[in-house]
Amino acid sequence: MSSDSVYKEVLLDHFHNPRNKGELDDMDLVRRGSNPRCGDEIEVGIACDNGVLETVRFRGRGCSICLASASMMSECTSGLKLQQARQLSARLQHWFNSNNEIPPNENLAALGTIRQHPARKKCVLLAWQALDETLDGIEDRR
Amino acid sequence: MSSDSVYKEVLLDHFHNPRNKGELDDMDLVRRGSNPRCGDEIEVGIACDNGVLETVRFRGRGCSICLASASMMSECTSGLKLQQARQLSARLQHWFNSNNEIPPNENLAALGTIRQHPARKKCVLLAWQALDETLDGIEDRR
Amino acid sequence: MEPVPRKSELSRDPVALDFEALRADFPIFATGQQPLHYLDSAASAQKPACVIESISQCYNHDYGPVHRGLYPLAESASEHYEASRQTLAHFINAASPGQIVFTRSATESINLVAQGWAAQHLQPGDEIWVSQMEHHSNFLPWQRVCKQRGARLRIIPLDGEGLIDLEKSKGLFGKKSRLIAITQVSNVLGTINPIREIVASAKQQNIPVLVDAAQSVGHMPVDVQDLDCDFLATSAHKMCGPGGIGFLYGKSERLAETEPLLLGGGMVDEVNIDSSSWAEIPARFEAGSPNLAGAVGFATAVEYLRGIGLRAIEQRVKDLVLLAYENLSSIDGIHLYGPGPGLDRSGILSFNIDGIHPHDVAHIAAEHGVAIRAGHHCCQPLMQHLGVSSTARASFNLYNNEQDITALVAAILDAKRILGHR
Amino acid sequence: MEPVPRKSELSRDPVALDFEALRADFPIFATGQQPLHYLDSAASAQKPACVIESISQCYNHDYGPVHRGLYPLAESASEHYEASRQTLAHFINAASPGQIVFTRSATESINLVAQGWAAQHLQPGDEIWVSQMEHHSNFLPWQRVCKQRGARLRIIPLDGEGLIDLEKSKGLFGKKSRLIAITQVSNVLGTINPIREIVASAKQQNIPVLVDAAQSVGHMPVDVQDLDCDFLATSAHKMCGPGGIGFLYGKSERLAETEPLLLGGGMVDEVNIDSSSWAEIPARFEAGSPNLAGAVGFATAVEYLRGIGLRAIEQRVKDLVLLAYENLSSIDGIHLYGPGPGLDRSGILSFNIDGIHPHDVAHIAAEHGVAIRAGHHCCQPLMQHLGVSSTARASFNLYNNEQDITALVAAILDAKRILGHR
Ligand SMILES: Cc1ncc(COP(=O)(O)O)c(C=O)c1O
Ligand SMILES: Cc1ncc(COP(=O)(O)O)c(C=O)c1O
Repeated sequence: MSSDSVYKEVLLDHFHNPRNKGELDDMDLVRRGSNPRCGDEIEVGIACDNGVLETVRFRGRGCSICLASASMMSECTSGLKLQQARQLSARLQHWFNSNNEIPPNENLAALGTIRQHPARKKCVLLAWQALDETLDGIEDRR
Repeated sequence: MSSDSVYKEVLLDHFHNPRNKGELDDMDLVRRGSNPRCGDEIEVGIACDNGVLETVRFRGRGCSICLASASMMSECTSGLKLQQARQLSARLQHWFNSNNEIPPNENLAALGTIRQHPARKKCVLLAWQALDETLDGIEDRR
Repeated sequence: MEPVPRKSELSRDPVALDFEALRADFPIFATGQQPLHYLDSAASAQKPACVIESISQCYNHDYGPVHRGLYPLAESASEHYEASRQTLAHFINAASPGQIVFTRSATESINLVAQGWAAQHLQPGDEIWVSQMEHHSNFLPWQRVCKQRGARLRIIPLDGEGLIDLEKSKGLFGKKSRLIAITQVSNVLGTINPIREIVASAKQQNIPVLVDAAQSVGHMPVDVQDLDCDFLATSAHKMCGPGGIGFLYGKSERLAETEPLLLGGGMVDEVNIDSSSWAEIPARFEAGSPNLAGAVGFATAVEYLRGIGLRAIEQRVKDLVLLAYENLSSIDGIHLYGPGPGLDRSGILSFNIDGIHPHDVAHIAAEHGVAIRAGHHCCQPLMQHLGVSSTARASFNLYNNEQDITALVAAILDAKRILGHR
Repeated sequence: MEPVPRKSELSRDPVALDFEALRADFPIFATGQQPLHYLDSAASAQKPACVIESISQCYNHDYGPVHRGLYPLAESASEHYEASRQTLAHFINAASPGQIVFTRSATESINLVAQGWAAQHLQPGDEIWVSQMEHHSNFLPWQRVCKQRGARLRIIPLDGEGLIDLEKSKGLFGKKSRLIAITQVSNVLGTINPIREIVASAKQQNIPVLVDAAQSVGHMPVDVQDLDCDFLATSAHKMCGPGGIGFLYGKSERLAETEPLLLGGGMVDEVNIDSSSWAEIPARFEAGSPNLAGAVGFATAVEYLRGIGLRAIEQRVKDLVLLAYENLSSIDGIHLYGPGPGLDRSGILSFNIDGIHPHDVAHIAAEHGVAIRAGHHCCQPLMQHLGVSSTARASFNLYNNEQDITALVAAILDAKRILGHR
């Protein structure tokens, strides 16, 4: 295995021990992201209180990167204000769509190696795009 | 001008001094060959008596090779029996469609250089194909 | 507990030794990124030096516009183009070169038949039959033309091994069936369909058959007169030829019933403001400036394959895929798709591993220098049949060897180590 | 009495000297049959070594299937393919690379718009306008779609010099006009049409404009945002690129209104037995395995041209054609077609000689090593307008020089000597 493998410990840990993965029945709002090309599907649910994301949870199926990214997303955004979560997601997506080397957050740095593999970008972004939709949904409700 | 030019004296003579070129009003039967790709058009008329081609005449427009071939055709076939004219035409066409080096008739040998130029084959054959049609027409009449 | 890759007879077989030498004909294995265990030939094959050189040679020395130019470069361009057509006709034993229509690809060839032939012959209520294993390129064109004409797209089912039940399928075709469009070799399962038998039974009801030969021509002997199919479509790039060129074979009477898909330069006799008349076949179907270097490279590729021998290539690849099948099948938690041991298959092997996403298998394989494909392989209807959204796929060609299989097995074991249940 | 070819300023111009050196970039002039005065670039251009090498390099070192493979060769294949698209977008100043659809040729590009866009938008009684000078590839697709939809194909007339009268033509378009399809440069007359002005007047009535750029892109600066055209079609092989590849440019809103011409692998998101959903643009229009080496060779060609400078190429070719015009116009019994002296024209010059068939002119020229074309140049409607069935045509590109013109004049004089009235 080469040293620039994407399968680094941090990612593998999130894959093997996903944070905030489970049923979404008690969430305020659930949205789904799917990639018809590979059949991957991630549902993200949020519960919020007073403009703060109390809980971010996910479930679904996908490759290790897709699931690790969802787990990292849920971990990084739980407890953030809606506006902060939005910004983090935007910065994460910008990081993947630009040459900017600096990760939006130290806890997300492990996703960096995947930027060299454009075909897997969508795997990383699926959960984040679903998150964006939940945030849109909450705003629409207000 | 290279020595393998197709513009040899025999051909040029037929082009500049075409034999049996003229009006076809008094012919027994007239048929037309045309090449839509270059707009060339040759009409061949025959007059026959007792199974013999008394007169073979042509008119039309075309390149030097088309007109020279028509002139040579008329010269070689005038006076032949219908059956002989048919055979000569078939052999000429076979000569152009095969690797056989031997011309069907010494008087047609000058057409040989054109066999190296497939794009101009049709120029040579136009008059002969029109001749074939007149021969078909005469037989139908019997 | 994990199996060590088994040694096979392969390396002791004299034929196999020849193939090891043939690998040197493919520059990518010497000059590309190393190591390269290229097991994605079903997507696109690598090219031997002779093909690459024939393209350079064409542009360096012989390039001119094809058709009707009167100067030497144009004349030789036309000759080379038509000689390539003849080589291809010969390769599939077409009755005449005029039955070979150059297209950009198998995909274009199939679309030409769908819009140029089927659209002219389908009545509302008619049926077109395709199998459940078709590539999107041999599925979507029929789905569209059926919609356009109010016809029905019908599906020939598969059994558990991914085979077509010949006897059952015969009963499917009936009075309303206007065409059967079927692949000769599945690009996912490796299944080799009994085209000859399908055509024979279709003939009894006068149903024309189109064969998608994207995975068969160049991989096994294919004889269109023996198959007796009406149309056959293929691409050069899957048989060691260049990209951007393929052909459609058609029986003369079928081509005569076909309208051109593309209109433009070179395919008409007379053009008037109100109407136009098509040129003779096959020019009628080749609108636009012909792809000379593509045709020349394509012909060079099939000459190369013929030089080795199609039977030898087929046998070599079968040996490889059998060895791969044996090695992979003893991996814990693996699912292999398609014909099982003892059944005929071509050099394509799809699989999944419990709990590991095919994208991860392929990505970890890539980190081992093993190039395999993961995805639906443009066969979503087949994926639905298999009950998965994607598979991993290893596909073999004449330049592969036993080391490629060893590396593949090692990569899969590593994927299990990294991503398997802990 | 026959004129001696006139010396021009050409050889003393420092720019011209650079061009003389550029000739060495084209291997055919060193290694092909000699002498070669190649004056048939309007049919297809010769290729510089860098283009030929980029194709070899692609197959030798970098070849893999484009799109979604997860191993390095496949990733770099996708990158090279998309980078080529970007280069081409940049070359014509498209707003985004997604507006460039790879096709096999200008002909396919135009057919895609005819069947994919026009067929969806034409109602019975509607009109499509083309000019009298269109190539069959920009004529027949419109003739067919008009027939299919009960629409009318209308012709923009030409004046005696082969020009479109802009003021008059504005009055032609009306409420029923759904599209104007027009060439930027005539492949027979060399006329350069005022596309910008035509689009501007069409815009006032919301009529989309398709530009046939087969003879313009790569020969002069072309900026689609400046032209403001809706669609633009071109082929690589006319601009020193490889055969078998071209592109369609379309404004994003127009492409969104367009149905794909070819269906198959790579252009769908979801495929079900009953229906399917298209992938995003431009993938939607690129069914089948992409032609990687074609795209790479195309991009290399435009980088080569950009390196020289499009204005410089345009000027050089204009100087050559002007010199040719001057030299030819003093030949007794010659008729030159297209814009006269002082009017703008591109590097294409058609002519006829009294009493000598163009086939003979071209054939005798060939015997002098001069490659010119004779025929209708896929422009029968224009031939009807000119009242001839064919013309001879000399066309120039950046690698031509004064000697080519000298040789052409000598060949014409020889044709007159051989075939002229005695
Ligand atoms: C003006 C014009 N339009 C369209 C075409 C068609 O280009 P292609 O044959 O490369 O499709 C050509 C050349 O043949 C042309 O000169
Ligand atoms: C079975 C099958 N049919 C058709 C195709 C389409 O071939 P192409 O993409 O070269 O047009 C492919 C490959 O992509 C294939 O595997």
